[in-house]
Order: sequence, then C-alpha cells, then structure tokens
Amino acid sequence: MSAAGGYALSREHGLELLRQMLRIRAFEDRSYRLYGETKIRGFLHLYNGEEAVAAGVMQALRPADAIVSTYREHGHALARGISMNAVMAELFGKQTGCSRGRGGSMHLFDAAKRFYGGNAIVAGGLPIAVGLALAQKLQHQSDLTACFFGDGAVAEGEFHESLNLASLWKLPLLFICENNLYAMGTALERAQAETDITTKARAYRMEATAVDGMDAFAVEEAVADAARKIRNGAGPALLEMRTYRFRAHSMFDPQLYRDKAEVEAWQKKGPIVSLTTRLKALGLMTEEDYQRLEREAEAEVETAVGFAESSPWEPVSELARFVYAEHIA
Amino acid sequence: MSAAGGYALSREHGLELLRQMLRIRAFEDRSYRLYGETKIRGFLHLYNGEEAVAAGVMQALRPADAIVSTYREHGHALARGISMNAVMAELFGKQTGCSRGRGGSMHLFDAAKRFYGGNAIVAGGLPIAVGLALAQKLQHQSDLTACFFGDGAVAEGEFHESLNLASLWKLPLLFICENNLYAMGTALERAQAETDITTKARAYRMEATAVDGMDAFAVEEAVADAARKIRNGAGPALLEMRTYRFRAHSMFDPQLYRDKAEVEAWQKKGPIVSLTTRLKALGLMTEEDYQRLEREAEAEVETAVGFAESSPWEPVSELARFVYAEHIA
Amino acid sequence: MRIAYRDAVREAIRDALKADPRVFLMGEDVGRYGGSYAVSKGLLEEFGPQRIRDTPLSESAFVGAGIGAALGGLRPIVEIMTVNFSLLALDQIVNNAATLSHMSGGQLSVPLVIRLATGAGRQLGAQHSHSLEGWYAHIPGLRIAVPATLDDARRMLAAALASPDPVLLFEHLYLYNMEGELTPGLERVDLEHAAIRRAGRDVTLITYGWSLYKCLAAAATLAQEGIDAEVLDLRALRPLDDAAIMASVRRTRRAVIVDEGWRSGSLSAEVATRIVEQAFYDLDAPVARVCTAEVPVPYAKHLEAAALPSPETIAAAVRNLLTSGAGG
Amino acid sequence: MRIAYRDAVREAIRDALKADPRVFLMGEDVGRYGGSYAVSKGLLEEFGPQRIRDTPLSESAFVGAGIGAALGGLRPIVEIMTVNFSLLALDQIVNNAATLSHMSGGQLSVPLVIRLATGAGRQLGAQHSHSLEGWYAHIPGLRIAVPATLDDARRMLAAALASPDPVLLFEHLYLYNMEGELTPGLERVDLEHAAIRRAGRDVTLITYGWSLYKCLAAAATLAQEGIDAEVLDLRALRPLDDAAIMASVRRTRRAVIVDEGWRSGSLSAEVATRIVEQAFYDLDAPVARVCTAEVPVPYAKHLEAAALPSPETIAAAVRNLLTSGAGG
Ligand SMILES: Cc1ncc(C[n+]2csc(CCOP(=O)(O)OP(=O)(O)O)c2C)c(N)n1
Ligand SMILES: Cc1ncc(C[n+]2csc(CCOP(=O)(O)OP(=O)(O)O)c2C)c(N)n1
Ligand SMILES: [Mg+2]
Ligand SMILES: [Mg+2]
Repeated sequence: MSAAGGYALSREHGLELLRQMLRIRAFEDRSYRLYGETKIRGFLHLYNGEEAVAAGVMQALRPADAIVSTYREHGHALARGISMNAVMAELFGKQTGCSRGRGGSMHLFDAAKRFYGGNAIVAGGLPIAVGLALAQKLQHQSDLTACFFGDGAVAEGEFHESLNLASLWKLPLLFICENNLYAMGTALERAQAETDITTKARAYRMEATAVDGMDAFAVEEAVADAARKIRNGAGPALLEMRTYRFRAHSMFDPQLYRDKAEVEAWQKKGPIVSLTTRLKALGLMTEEDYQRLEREAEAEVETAVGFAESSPWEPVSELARFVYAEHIA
Repeated sequence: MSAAGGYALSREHGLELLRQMLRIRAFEDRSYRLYGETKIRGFLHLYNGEEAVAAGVMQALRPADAIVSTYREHGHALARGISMNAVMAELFGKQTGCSRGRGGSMHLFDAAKRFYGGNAIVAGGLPIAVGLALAQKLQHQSDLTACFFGDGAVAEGEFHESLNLASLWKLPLLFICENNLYAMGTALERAQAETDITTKARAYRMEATAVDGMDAFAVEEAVADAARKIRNGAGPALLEMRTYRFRAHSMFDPQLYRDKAEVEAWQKKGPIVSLTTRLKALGLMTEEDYQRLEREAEAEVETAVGFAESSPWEPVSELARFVYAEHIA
Repeated sequence: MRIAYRDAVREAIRDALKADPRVFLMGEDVGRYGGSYAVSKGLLEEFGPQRIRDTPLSESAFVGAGIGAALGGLRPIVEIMTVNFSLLALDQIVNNAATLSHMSGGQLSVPLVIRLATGAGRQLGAQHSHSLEGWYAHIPGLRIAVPATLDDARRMLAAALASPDPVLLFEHLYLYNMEGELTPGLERVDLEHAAIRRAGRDVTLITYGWSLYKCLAAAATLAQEGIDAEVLDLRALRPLDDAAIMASVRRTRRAVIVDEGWRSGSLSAEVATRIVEQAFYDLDAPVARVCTAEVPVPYAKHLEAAALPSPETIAAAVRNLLTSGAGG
Repeated sequence: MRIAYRDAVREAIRDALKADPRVFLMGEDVGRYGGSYAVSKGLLEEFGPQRIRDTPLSESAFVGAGIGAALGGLRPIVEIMTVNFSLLALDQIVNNAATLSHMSGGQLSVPLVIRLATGAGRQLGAQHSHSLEGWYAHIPGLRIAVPATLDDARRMLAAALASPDPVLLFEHLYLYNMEGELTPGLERVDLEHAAIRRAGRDVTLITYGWSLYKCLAAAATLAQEGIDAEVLDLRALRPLDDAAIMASVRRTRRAVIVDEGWRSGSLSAEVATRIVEQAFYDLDAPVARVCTAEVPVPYAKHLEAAALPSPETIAAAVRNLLTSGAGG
C-alpha cells in the first residue's frame, strides 16, 4: 500500500510511528500489571494489537481537529499528545489526572487537545461527533472531527442515524471503525447480517475504504487522503480499520469465544513487529534504534507511574464540583 | 407489472381490491368531517391516496400472519378485516371501539385478527415485529409478520437495528415501507442522504423491491411473491411502496412544504381512479358496479357512525382497568 | 400588546438568533413545516436553513449533535417535538449532556438548550401524553425549567442560553394558544426562583406549567368558600427553590402539590419529602398531592379527564386537608 | 449447600428453560461469552443457540423483540447487560411494554421479563453506575422487583415469568459474588410483598437491593449503641407494599429510607411521601433518607464512596433522627 501512496516512508517518519506504538504498548502492559496490583480499578480495556490505528490516525490529523473516542482509548489519547502522566494519573483516580480523577480509564478528556473523551456507551460518541463537525462547518473552519468506534457499535441505531446526518449535511467528519472482529465475545458475523462495514457506509452515499489496521503507515496514508478530501468539502468518509485485539475485552473476560490459535496468528502480524521488520528491511532503522525507543517508552511509563503515585487525591470536599459549570458563558 | 405477474386480474379479484379501497376512502373522508364536528379528537392521520397499499398487502396475507402498523393505520385495520363499526367506535372513544376507547385513531388493536396495533412512535413498531417473527420462527410456524412504516421511519435507529436483526436471524418478516415522500413536512431528500430505500435494505443483505404503491394489484403481487419466499425460509424482505398522501399529514397541517400542483398530479394517478379505469378498460367492471361498491362503502360507513354514536362510554370507574393484565398466564 | 404563548417563544428564539451568531435552532419540522406547534413559523424564511435546521427523524443523533455543537462553540436550541420522543434521545441527555462537565473534571461544558412540548389533555393517547419533566429533574447535571406564563415564555430562553449547562425547557401543549399581555420592562428572568402567582394564608398550592392555571382556578373556587390559597409556581424543577417553598409553607402550614406526572415518583413526591425534611414541625397537616392517575393516559375524553388533575380535584384535596387535618 | 447469587440466578433461569419450552434468554453476550457477569455461563451449551440467544448491540431492537416475542406467545427473558444501556431501550419499555395491555383495552398482555444489572460502587464511572430502578417504578404498566437475597434471586424469576405483565428484575452488581444458603423448602415468592429482614423497635430502615446489607450493617452498629433498628426490604418497587411499610413505621414511629438513587426524585421520595400521606400522625420525627449525592458517579474510589450511602451515613442519619426529633 505504501508504494501506491503519495509519499514514501522516511526514517524519521517510520521511527515516529513506531515510537508512538511502543509508548502505547508499554503503557498498556504496565496498566495491565497495575490493575493486578489494584492501583487501577473499574473497567480497563486495553489497546494491545490496535496501536497502528491510533498512531497512524493521529499522525495525519491537525491540532485543531476534534477527536471523539471510545472506552478503549488510552492509545488514542497518548497518540494525540495528551501527557502520559495525566493519563496514568487518571487511571489511578488522582487529582492530576486528565479528567481530575472523575473519569477513569473510559473517560479521558483534554479540552486543549480537542480530545472529547472516551465514551462508555457503545456508539454514544457518534452523535457528538456529528455535532462537533456541524459546529466546524457552520463556523467555516477547515478542521474536521475524527470519530472512533468499534465494530460492535455498527449495530447500534446511533451509527445509522449519525452516518445519515453526517452525509446528508456533508459534514467534515471522519468515521473510524476499529474493526477488531469482536464486540466483547460476539464475533462480527454473529452480530451483522452484512459483515463488510464499508458496504454499510455506502448505503448513506458515503465514501468508505477498508484499511489494513495492522499497518500504521497504511492507516496514516488512508487518513491523510480522506482528510484532504474532507477539508476540501467532500463531506464525511468512513475508514474501516481491520485490526485485532490481543488481550481480553476487559479485565474480566475468560475469552471463551475465540481460539488461542486465532490470537496467535494475529499476533504474528502485529503492528509493532511488522513495522519493525519493515523499517529494518528498508535499512531505515537499526536494532539499536528499536532498543532505544523501547527504553524511552519504558522510562516514560515509569515516570508516569511515579507521577501518578505521588499525585494528590482530589479532596472529598470537592465531590460536587463541576456537576454544573463554574463560569457563566 | 401485472402482465409479468403469476396471475391475471379477474373481475372478482379486481372488484375486491376496489371494494377495499373504496371502503377505506369513504371511511377516511367521513372521519375528516367527523373531526370537524369534534366527534373525533386527538391526532388523526388519514390514508387517502395510499389505499392501494393496504388493500393489496392484506389481500396477499393469511389470517395467521401478524400485522404491525403505524399511526396512519385505519386503512390497514379495515383491509385486515377489523369491523368498521369497531374502528369507528374507537375513533369516537367508545367502549365498543376496537381498543375499548383507550387507543383512539393511532392505536387500533385486534388480537383475534393478529393486528398488533398502530404505534404513535415513528419506527416504534419495527422491533415488535422482529419479536413476533422470532416467535413464529421459534414455534416453527409458516406464518409471517408484516410490518408497516413510513419513509420517515427509515432515519430512525430502530429501522437499522431491526433490519439487521431480522436479516441476521433470517426471520419471516416482511418490512413494508410506505414511502409517500414526506415525513410530516420533511421531504425524503431532505431526510435521507440516500433516497433509494431498497439500497438501504440491501446493506443488511436483505432482498428489497420498489413497488408502484398506487397500483393495488402490483402491491398484491409483490407481497404474494415476497411472502412465498419468506414462508419458504428465505428470511426477511423489504418492499418499498411508492405512494403519496393526498391530505395533510394530520388535522393541524397547513401544508406549507408542498405545492398544490404536486398533490394534484399525484391525485390524477390515484389508486382508485387508476384501478377503476383499468377494470373498465379490461371490461371487467361497469360503471354500475362501481356505483354499487361506492354506495355499499358509504352505507357501511353510515352504519359504523350510527354504531359509534349509539355505543356506550366506558364508565369512568373502569379507568384503571387493563393497566395490568387481569388473567394469570 | 396581546401576544400568544407560542408567539412569545418564537420572539424569544428570534431575539436569540439575532443577538448571537452562535445560536441556531434544530429539530424535526422546525423549518419548512413551521414547527409542529407553529412555534418556529417564519424563522426559516428569516434566518435561512443553516440556522433553522430541519432534521430527519433521528432523535438520538440530533440531540447528540446538539451536545457536540455546544462543545464545538455553538449555542444550539434543539427542539424535540414532544417529550414523548425524547425517550429515544435519553441516553444522549443522561449519559452525555448531563455528565460531560463533571466527568471531564470541569474542562468541558455543554451549553445546550432543549425545548420540548409536554403534557396530556389533548386526547393524544398513551404514547403522546407523557409528563416526564419531573423524571428529568432527577438527573444531576441538567437544569429543568418550565415557563408557565407569557413572561417566562418570552424571557426564560435567554437565561437558558446564557447558562453554560444543559437546560431543558418544557412547554405544555395546552399553553401555546394562551394569550395575554407581557409585563412591560421585564428584561430577564432566571432559572432558579419560584414565584408566588397568588398570595394566600390557608394553604400553599405548589405547582408548575399548565397545572398552574388549574390551581389558580381551584384557588378562585376556594376563595368563595373562604379558603385563601397561595399558589406557588415552581418555574425551575432542578434546582428546586427550597427557600421559596419553605417560606410559603411556613406561613400557610399546609401544602398541596399538584403536577401532571403519574402519582408514584412524580415531582410532587420530591417536593413533599423536602417539605417534611425541612419544615415538618411547621406543618399542621400531612402534605397532600394531586397527580395523574397511574394509567397510560387513555384516548377517550372522559377517561383522560378523569386521569388528570383538575380544579375540582385540587379544590377537593384542599378541603380534605383543612377538614381532616385537625384530627392529628 | 452454599450458593452464590449469580448461580442462584442461573439456576432460576435453567429451571425456567426446562419447565417451559416458551422460555428463552436473549441479550448481549449471554451465550458464547457466558454473560458479562457470568450469570448465563454454560447455558448455551445446555440449551443451544435458539434458546440462549446472543444479540448484536441493539438494545432498542432486542428489547422490542422481547415485547413482540411475548405478544407472539413466548416467554422471553431479556437481559440488558446493565441498566445503563437500558436508556437506549427506554422507548420500547415505556411506550410499548408498559402500555400495550391498557391501550388495547386488555386484548394484549406482554409477559416479558427483563433482567438488568444495576448500581454503583465498582468505580465504573458516571455512565456505568446508574441506579434507575426507582425511576422505572414511576411507570404504570410495569412491575419492578429487586431480588436482594439468595432466596429471591433463586425464586423471583419464576414469579416474574408467571406474571402476564412486563417485569423488570434489577440485580445489583455487588450481589453477584454474595454466597450463602438457600432457605430449604421455599418454593415460590411473589412480586408484591416487602419483607422484614431484621426486626426492631426504634426506627425502620426502608431499603432494597444491595443497600439492604448496608442497612443491616448500620443496624448492627446501632444495636451496640442500644438503638434497635428494623430493616425492611421492599423487594418490589412497583407496586410498593404500603401495608408493610406503614405497619412497620406505625410500630417504630420513625423511618429512614435508604436507596442508591440520586436523592432528588429517588424512590425514597415516593416512600417518604406515602408515609406522610398514610401515617403522618404516627410519626415522632420527620422521615429521613440516605441516598446518593447529586453528582454523576465519579471514578476515583474515595469520591465514589463519598457519593454513595454507607453503613456510617445510614447510622448517622438514624442517630440524628433520634436525637433531633425530640425538639419538634
Ligand atoms: C450501549 C452499550 N451496550 C453494551 C455495552 C457493554 N459493552 C461494552 S464494550 C462492548 C463491546 C463493544 O465492541 P466494539 O464496539 O467492537 O469495541 P471493542 O471493544 O471491540 O473495541 C459491550 C457490549 C456498552 N458499553 N454500551
Ligand atoms: C419518534 C417520533 N418522532 C417524531 C414523531 C412525530 N411525527 C409523527 S408522524 C411524523 C412523520 C412520519 O413520517 P413517515 O414515517 O414518513 O410516515 P407518514 O406520516 O408519511 O405516513 C412525525 C415526525 C413521532 N410520532 N415519533
Ligand atoms: Mg470490536
Ligand atoms: Mg411519509
């Protein structure tokens, strides 16, 4: 795919994609352990295996673009540039967390980065993304809104309503379906009469493309391409990122619904392995580079854990703050 | 279309379709006047112009099939064989009404006729139809469920969820979209990015056909054809009935959103005029036949009004009855 | 100058559209059709389709879009044709509009106004006769207000738009035709204070919306019997104006709460409980309430009327309180 | 034999599936996954995919399908994974399940059972911590029951399936792991009667669900201080068992109502109001309530804990009532 794309993979570019994926992977692996240590609680949905999507998408977007995410959004948040300290502190429930401890893993926010949150209601973010894109259009901005959701969300009525609205109103909205083949334990073919998600989008007269979601560079190119058209007024588009989650759905999932072999097969074509192999093969990266990136990622996570550990708790006296806004518009 | 169909139009058959349409038309025209006389209240949605759909559909179904309808359902109810007396009494709010005065125009029911009601929530009936069809399938019946809804309902999330479920589970369910081009004052092209409703159905891998909804015979043939396949286990299908409503959306609609000329053009190809012309041209019916059918319809309406007028009111002491069922299963 | 409630709402919307380019109106049939209760008639012609935006039948998506547009810097007025259809958008309202400010640790706010027609009494049957404003008042993060008078219809919208929080404005469908005069010089109202619509000494009738007029009618009847009822219009259901409620009840020592919700769990239960919590020892009689009977609202006129509060049932509840109360 | 709550629910479902071929279970991940709280684990293998039916993420459609299947002669058990997602199906529940019997003049009934996990306390954040059973109890046409004990978890489902009306069964997510013994010989429970779980003389704690155990803990603490609290488990929230409530309150003359809903408009408001309406003159003190703080439930453990009722806050409310009550 990259060959056909508009630009070739440079060393700098390749390393940046890899760096983001390694940061996410290190963060997720550590979060997994921290859950075991009961430092993190609630529902925790890890992104292992899907890193290429977040890394590739965010690379192609601009700071003024708006992002709407899901409950499996650590990767989105980190790749978007929300500080790892703030994300980790949020998972710890600390005052310094990016949602001041009120959100937890499923509800990361950063207004400055235009990151409009994880959402724990499947498909709940899609209508919000429609509104953000509508605001952009009505304000004649050249920004767009990128909206993440899973294959499971495709069955919800809000998917249908939102795609229709976005297409009808020609909004600058990029729908990004992270199709990891399962919604919890329900395989796509047991949830959808039509399993090709791009077909669905076309029923709203929306352009749609399937992308190898294990290839960060392919993801980036597809997003860059779609974003260019959207900014030029073409209206919304949908990208189906074909990916896979390596870990359980959440921390409570015995994974009765899939074979180990299937997981292992996907792990072999994992986004980090494959980009690493490719960069090395192209002579753009050495093993040393890789080791350094990995060390840096580990160190960043270590720092984030330290930050989270040493951060204060929000005082209980503040419980009722922010239920209503504190400023008057 | 009829030429291509499996059977030709006989006199008996043609007169029956016409008879049903004339009954509906007479009923609706009288209801309109009764509303002016404040005998009927609440919301009243008339079916003028769409009679071919109800007449054709019901002709092709069996008594054991289940019907789920909308708030514009007088025609469906009458063509299904619910007594006109009971329907008119319901509009009057009388105890003898088919919903005992509790439902009104939007909520006609007849359990014996398997008529599961008008529904005043747009698209609200679709999930119920999925369940009725599921019950048929699980009970290994050869019956099907027919579910009516408007073009406006297509935008609702429940349309999407229901079509997917029905197709995924291969249910004996016939979706009948009465596309009269408007949802209240909103024209289809201002509500749908893709205005071809059959395209949508195919995105759920469902067979879909557009039908001339002004031609009762074409409607009947299409339904008979779809029903045959469904009973043979082919799974659900969608028929898009292209039709038009001659009157206002409800009694409170100044119709600012459409031209008189458009209405008149459609009235010219009205379902009653066109079948009448055709039957006469084919020599299957005389003007006398037509006059007789019209007189009979008027007489039936007259009787129904008399019945409704003279029927008793449900005593106020019965207000709270039926909130909970009176029998134990 | 006489004005109808519907026109007062329209003038308020027009003012807002003129005053602030961020304001727009969105909902089913608000444009070409002119609004299902003719509230927005003429606005499409005046402000164009970008700002008077017809939506498809997609309640969840266009309410959610209102939330997103508010986050994106606009000031949407979303019309849900009637409260009945808001059930389809409830997830967006409860899980997003109401939570985003808190969940984001105060980074976001959702300055969204939702207008909804509410209420029964027009023989619309069980699915079209809901009175769920009290239900919505259960949700932290929302503000709920109910303009019952022409002045409130004319002025509350500006207050709602000025609020950084999501505000639901409930307009009872019986009010749209009501005509009268606006109070001259009244510029701004708020979303927090109840108002005494009739002063009285013997009992407080606590109510809101269309029931206000039923209470005033009951008070007029009672006055002829020598019973002097105070009538308090809550105006805001969340937050409730406890101070005004308690001040009135402390004076009259008796309260009857009237609302159109089903009795169990209606707003009146909350008001009654607060009175007990805050003014128990000032009461001369148990708090009473007059609500809708616990039935899906039936179509037939006589059955519907029997299900709803009426001036007669309100007056009867007052008489009952005044006579039986002494026994305690 | 010790059994966990989750297993008691599963056994109840298994019994029902065995006893009646019309019964089936439908919901998200009830099959292959084994149920998100492992309630239905093993049932797919035992009963097959026709009767243990995984659904796509389509709450409105599969709840509506449950209604339709009930109309069509089956006895569906629909699992909504948690009450939080039921907001997406609310229109079907409120406008169809609850109304069809009445709107059809008694021709139809909807023998549908909906099971929902409910409650907060697991740091799941604002969108996953709702306690809306009191809210549902506002709706005529529904029956609402809350099995708080193993016996009820084991036996209520049969009663719900026998009911011709739609029944919502709320299972607090804190209860699934609870273990204990079933009462031998108990065959059938009903959906209408409250139960005294601890007898006492000084005050009645009225509650349901997981809060029952908080109340029992508070009662144990209070006992050491010489305060003898009665604990009443409502079990059914619609209809409420007024007789049991009033009988207890008349004995103790004081009531504290505890529920996990947000305070304003929670079920406790309804219970408090009924006590005032029916037993005002028997009260020695105002009715008090302990509910959830009016905030979207926060993630952080200490904030969440501060938002929810606890044995401590319950005991404090009782002490407060007993000491300040005398002043009236
Ligand atoms: C409306 C709703 N229903 C159910 C759930 C419970 N749930 C959480 S995640 C999930 C699966 C979603 O799958 P998908 O959209 O494919 O995202 P993935 O987890 O695979 O990233 C379910 C059923 C929910 N959060 N929201
Ligand atoms: C969920 C919902 N939203 C809005 C309405 C108000 N409403 C009643 S009918 C209608 C138009 C429906 O159009 P369509 O489905 O095309 O049916 P038609 O009236 O043309 O037969 C609208 C918006 C409603 N009843 N239900
Ligand atoms: Mg998935
Ligand atoms: Mg239409």
